[in-house]
Amino acid sequence: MVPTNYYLILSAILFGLGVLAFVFKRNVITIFMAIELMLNAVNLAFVAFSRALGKSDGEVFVLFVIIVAAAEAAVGLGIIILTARNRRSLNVERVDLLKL
Amino acid sequence: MSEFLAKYAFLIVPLIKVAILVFAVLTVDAYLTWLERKVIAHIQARWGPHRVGPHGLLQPLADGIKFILKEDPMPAGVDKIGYFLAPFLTLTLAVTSLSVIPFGPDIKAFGYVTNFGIADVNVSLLVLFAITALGVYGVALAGWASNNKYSLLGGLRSSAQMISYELALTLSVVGVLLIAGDLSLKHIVEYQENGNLGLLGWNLFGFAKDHAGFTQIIGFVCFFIAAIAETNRVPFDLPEAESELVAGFHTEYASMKFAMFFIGEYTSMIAVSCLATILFFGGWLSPFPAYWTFTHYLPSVILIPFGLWVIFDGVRYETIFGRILLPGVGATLTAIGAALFLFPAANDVIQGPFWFFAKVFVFLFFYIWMRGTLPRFRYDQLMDFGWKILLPVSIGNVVLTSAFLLWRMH
Amino acid sequence: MTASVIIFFVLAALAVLASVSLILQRHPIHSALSLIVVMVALAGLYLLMGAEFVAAVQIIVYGGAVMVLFVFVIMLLNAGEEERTNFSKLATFGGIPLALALSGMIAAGIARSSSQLATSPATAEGAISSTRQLSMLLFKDFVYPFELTSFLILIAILGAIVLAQREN
Amino acid sequence: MPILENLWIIPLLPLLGSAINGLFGAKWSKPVVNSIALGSTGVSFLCAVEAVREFLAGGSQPFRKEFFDWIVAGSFRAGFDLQLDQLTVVMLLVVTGVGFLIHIYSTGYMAHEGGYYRFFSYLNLFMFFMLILVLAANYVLLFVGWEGVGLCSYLLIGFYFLRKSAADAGKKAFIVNRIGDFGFMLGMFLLFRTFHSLDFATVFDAASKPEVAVEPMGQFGILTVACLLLFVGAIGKSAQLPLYVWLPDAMEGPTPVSALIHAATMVTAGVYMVARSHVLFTHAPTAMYVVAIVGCATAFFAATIGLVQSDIKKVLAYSTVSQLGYMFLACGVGAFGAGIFHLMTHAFFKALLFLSAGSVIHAMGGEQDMWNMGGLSKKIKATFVCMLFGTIAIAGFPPFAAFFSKDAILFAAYNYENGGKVLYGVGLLAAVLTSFYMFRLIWLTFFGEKRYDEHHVHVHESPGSMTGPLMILAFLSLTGGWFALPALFGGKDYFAEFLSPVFGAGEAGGGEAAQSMEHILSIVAVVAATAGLLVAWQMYSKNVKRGTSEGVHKLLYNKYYVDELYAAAVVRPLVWLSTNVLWKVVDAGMIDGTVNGVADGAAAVGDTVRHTQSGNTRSYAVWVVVGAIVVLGIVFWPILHPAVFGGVR
Repeated sequence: MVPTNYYLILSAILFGLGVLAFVFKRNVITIFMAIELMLNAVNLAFVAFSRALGKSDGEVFVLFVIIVAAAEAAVGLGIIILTARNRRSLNVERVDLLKL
Repeated sequence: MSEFLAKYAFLIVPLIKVAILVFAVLTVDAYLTWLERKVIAHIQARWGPHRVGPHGLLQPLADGIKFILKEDPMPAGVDKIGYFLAPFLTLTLAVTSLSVIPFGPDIKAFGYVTNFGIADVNVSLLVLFAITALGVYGVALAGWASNNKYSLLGGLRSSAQMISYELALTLSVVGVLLIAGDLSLKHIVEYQENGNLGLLGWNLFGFAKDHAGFTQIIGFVCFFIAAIAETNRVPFDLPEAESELVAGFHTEYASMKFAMFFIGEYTSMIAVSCLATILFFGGWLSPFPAYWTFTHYLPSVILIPFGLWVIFDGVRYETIFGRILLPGVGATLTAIGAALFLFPAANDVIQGPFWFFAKVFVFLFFYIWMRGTLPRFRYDQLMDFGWKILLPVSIGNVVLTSAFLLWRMH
Repeated sequence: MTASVIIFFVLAALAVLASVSLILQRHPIHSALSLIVVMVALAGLYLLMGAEFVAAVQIIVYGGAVMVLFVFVIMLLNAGEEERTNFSKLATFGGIPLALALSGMIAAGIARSSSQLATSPATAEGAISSTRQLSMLLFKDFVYPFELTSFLILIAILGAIVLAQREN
Repeated sequence: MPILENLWIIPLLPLLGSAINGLFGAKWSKPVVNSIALGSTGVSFLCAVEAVREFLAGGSQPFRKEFFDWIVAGSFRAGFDLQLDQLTVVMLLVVTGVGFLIHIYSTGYMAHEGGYYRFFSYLNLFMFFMLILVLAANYVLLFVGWEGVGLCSYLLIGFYFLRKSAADAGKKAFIVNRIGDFGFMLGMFLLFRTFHSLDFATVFDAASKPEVAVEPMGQFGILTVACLLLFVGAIGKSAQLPLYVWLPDAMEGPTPVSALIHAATMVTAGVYMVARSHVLFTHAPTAMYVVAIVGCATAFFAATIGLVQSDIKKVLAYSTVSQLGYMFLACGVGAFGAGIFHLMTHAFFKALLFLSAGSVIHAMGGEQDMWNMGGLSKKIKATFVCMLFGTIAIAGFPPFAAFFSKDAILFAAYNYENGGKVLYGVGLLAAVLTSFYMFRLIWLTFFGEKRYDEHHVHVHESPGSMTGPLMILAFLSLTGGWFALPALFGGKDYFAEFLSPVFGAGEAGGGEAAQSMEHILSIVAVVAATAGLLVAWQMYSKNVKRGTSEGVHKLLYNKYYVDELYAAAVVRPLVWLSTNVLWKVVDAGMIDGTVNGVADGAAAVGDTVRHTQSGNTRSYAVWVVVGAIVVLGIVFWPILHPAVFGGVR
């Protein structure tokens, strides 16, 4: 039987990788994926806890997270399409109008 | 030796099953293509394949050899990963989707009890949907990777179409789930068992024995339409619409990779037919009441005359090869029928699978029939139909069913 | 070193490698594919923990819908390889250490958190009935949040439509 | 539905009418607006009548009901309490009745004016507030009505707000009234401090307890001060010396407004208030004395100014002021009944006079200067007759209304112990002047040869909607005083008797001597009125030209330069203070300085901080990570610090 710690550590690693991708990717869509990766890491921790405690609440929250992620994807990708149309680029470093 | 078997049975039995399944599936696919060509040919008043082997029975074999031997050119500027991944993905997922399907009741043999089918997951329906959900990537990737406008358009179209119809597909099943209250296909089938009403117990009609049932005809219609769209078959075969997109997403594929797409498509057809059979048509259950025991001899009653007819037809065949082969086949069939007639135990084992495959065959024939008769949708019509008609109707079915169940509860 | 542990390590390695490749791949499609692999691996882990419903949902929704959407958008925008611009000094030099610090912090927190929970096996006792439990929770205790999420989805759909349609 | 139980209906109806007209009237045609305005007032008049009937049927027991709490703070309670007793009955009928008549009149008079719906909305609003004022059962609610009518008067005086003079007049009325209200509020505070309540019932019961001593003459006890403060309010509202200056200017408003607000109802609010709190006043003879003197002085003073005015409405305005003076004189000498009596009759004939004047102006096409009129009697007979009725009534000839009321007042003044004779004399003199300037008005307007240009103004009789109310009012001002008719022949004064439950009996002095004396005084009064008439006839019956004004005439014509005096004494210093101190130092210096300082500070901070806004999303991402680290650090600190410092668990 696998101890909960393993799962938690794994989720921590995945989360860190997600953060790395979040900081290092230049493509908006990829950055978005990084966010999804972090969400998944959190989900893993949720499930691990809920199974360890023998309560299903954690899994319910995973479901909620997934729903939210879906909604987020819908809206976020819509925004991305708009920016891509207007700025002719997906590189976040080329979309820098928000400054002095 | 035996204890070795006993020790590693959990590993060996599935492996054997997988082997059988893969072989069976490939064969069935192959002969499905033959059947398709024949049927369509007759629909169009042609002969269809009849050169390779008697009645073109060896045509699939020839096709297979051709696929293997043909040169496999790779267009310039393709995305290698995607280009290679796509066909494998398609085929693998298609075949895997069959792994959770129970083709019949559990088998009791040599003191072991094992399920008729590879895996017996208690959420097998969800697993099935999960696998089909991943099926999109094969098409989409193929379209994108092969660096070709037609392919890209085909891929985009098909991914859009598959996402759209997946919703309807899933929702149309919810009615059945509500009634059966279980996600395991096996339990869903067992639930539809109705000793003295036979086929009325099927979810299609919904007079289950001692539970709240409700006719799922609407659900079935939605399910079947959505399923056709999911498998990209006529009249929803826009991704590979020859007239507009050459061959759609697999324009750039040749020989074995193309074969993979081909097999994948037919396999998913089979899978979907199995699903329809299980969910709405009582899976392996006989349509007749249980106490009509004489119906158990139906297999033999079908097989023996058919075999005799094949022999009769074979001996008058033009080619010598045919005159040898066909009688042989006919003799085998007759023998099997006789054996079933003589050994009731074997007959009982065969009952479930017999009905199951019979129903599946009907569906497959329906597929072919439609391909022979129906024209293709226009893209906007397709989308409108999916979102504005199919989805609402299936949701309505859910509401209707749950309302009925509530009423039954009180 | 039982079978489950072996499976765990296989899947974990798969997930980690895939996420690394998500970072290293230059083409968004490849990143997307790697992310899908991560998700499938995670689904396997869920199955390993006996949370089969969550696993199925993970694949259906994430793999079958969300990621398809990503791939679809990437194809639609015909996104090419990303150009490795380095306009942000902060990200270039501060990125790795900060990310490491963050994940290290989380790991340390886990390592220091209460031990008996940490070492107890993460596997359900009633795996078979867990789907039923889940639905009970979802539609009894958490029914209001659940309905709220449906509203959220609705709003998201409207927003997406409004955003994506061209002005005319 | 018993109206008495739901008194709130009576004020509510005009409010509804006002709201509807004000909100939607702009788009509606005049008939619709009319029907709403007249309907609401008319129905409320009927309701009032019904309420009074129930009141009388119910043995005329004072009715009081608390509808809902408005302000409740500790021991203080100011509720929406309405009451109905004899005094209220009189006021209620006068307000609703005359108000309704004037509404009818207005439909004709304002027919060709802009802002039709606005006018009626204001008018209904005024009705609402006036009714609240009259029906209120405590000082606070009364004050609400008090301020409300002030507001409406302001709005209506400035109805032609495009005319600067009108707008200024409105402001003037408002500001001058503030002074009075200031006193009124102080009085209320003092009362609350003394009696811990502002309900009429509570206050008056407490005040009329035997242990509450009557403060002797010349002594300023709490009650005296309170009464004086209240009286200041009354002075402001009822345009007494020295705050009368706003009323003449108020004539800038449309004539129906002058009739309703600045003659019949609102300006009498002061009198009503004093009469309402008569219990307090009777306990403060000093205050009473002041009231009497002020009223008497005003009566005479305003009358003198009225002598020489050339604007027909100005004349009526000053006569209003002087008549109000009479009422206060009555209250001052303790004849509250007589005061209210005169209030009622005055409401009739002064409304009549104003409306007739309005009709004249209407006929002359807006001309208000009497020197440009003349010889109108043949052209507009109905108006002439009505005006004549009003004039005779106000001059105090029997058997017209004012004869009885004014007579009662003068008689009461004559009987007043300290210096009553003087008051009586002055009042009589004022009566002479009154009859003089009124008949002067008649002759200048209706007789002599015409002094206007036929070609520009074509004189025409007003429509029935205007003459109708005139006739009704004329009838009322003829018969309005006959309640007191029996008193002449030793019978009893029904009006005084009707009011006696409120004011207590024992003012209409009985006894043979008093009886004979009253007859004598009445005759004297008639003689005085006749004298005024004769003098006026002497001076103005034959052709006259606009006289050059010098000497006394000039002084009177310029109203004793009171306005100029106020301007020099009050207005200019105020303006100087506001410009040089409040504006230049306080506002520009301190307030703006602070605000701008804050703004500059914020700008400076922003200038330095905005450099973090590189606009590069990845940098922002890094910042997010930093924030996450900090938060986690805080959250994990308890379980983390051994890890940080290498501690052992």
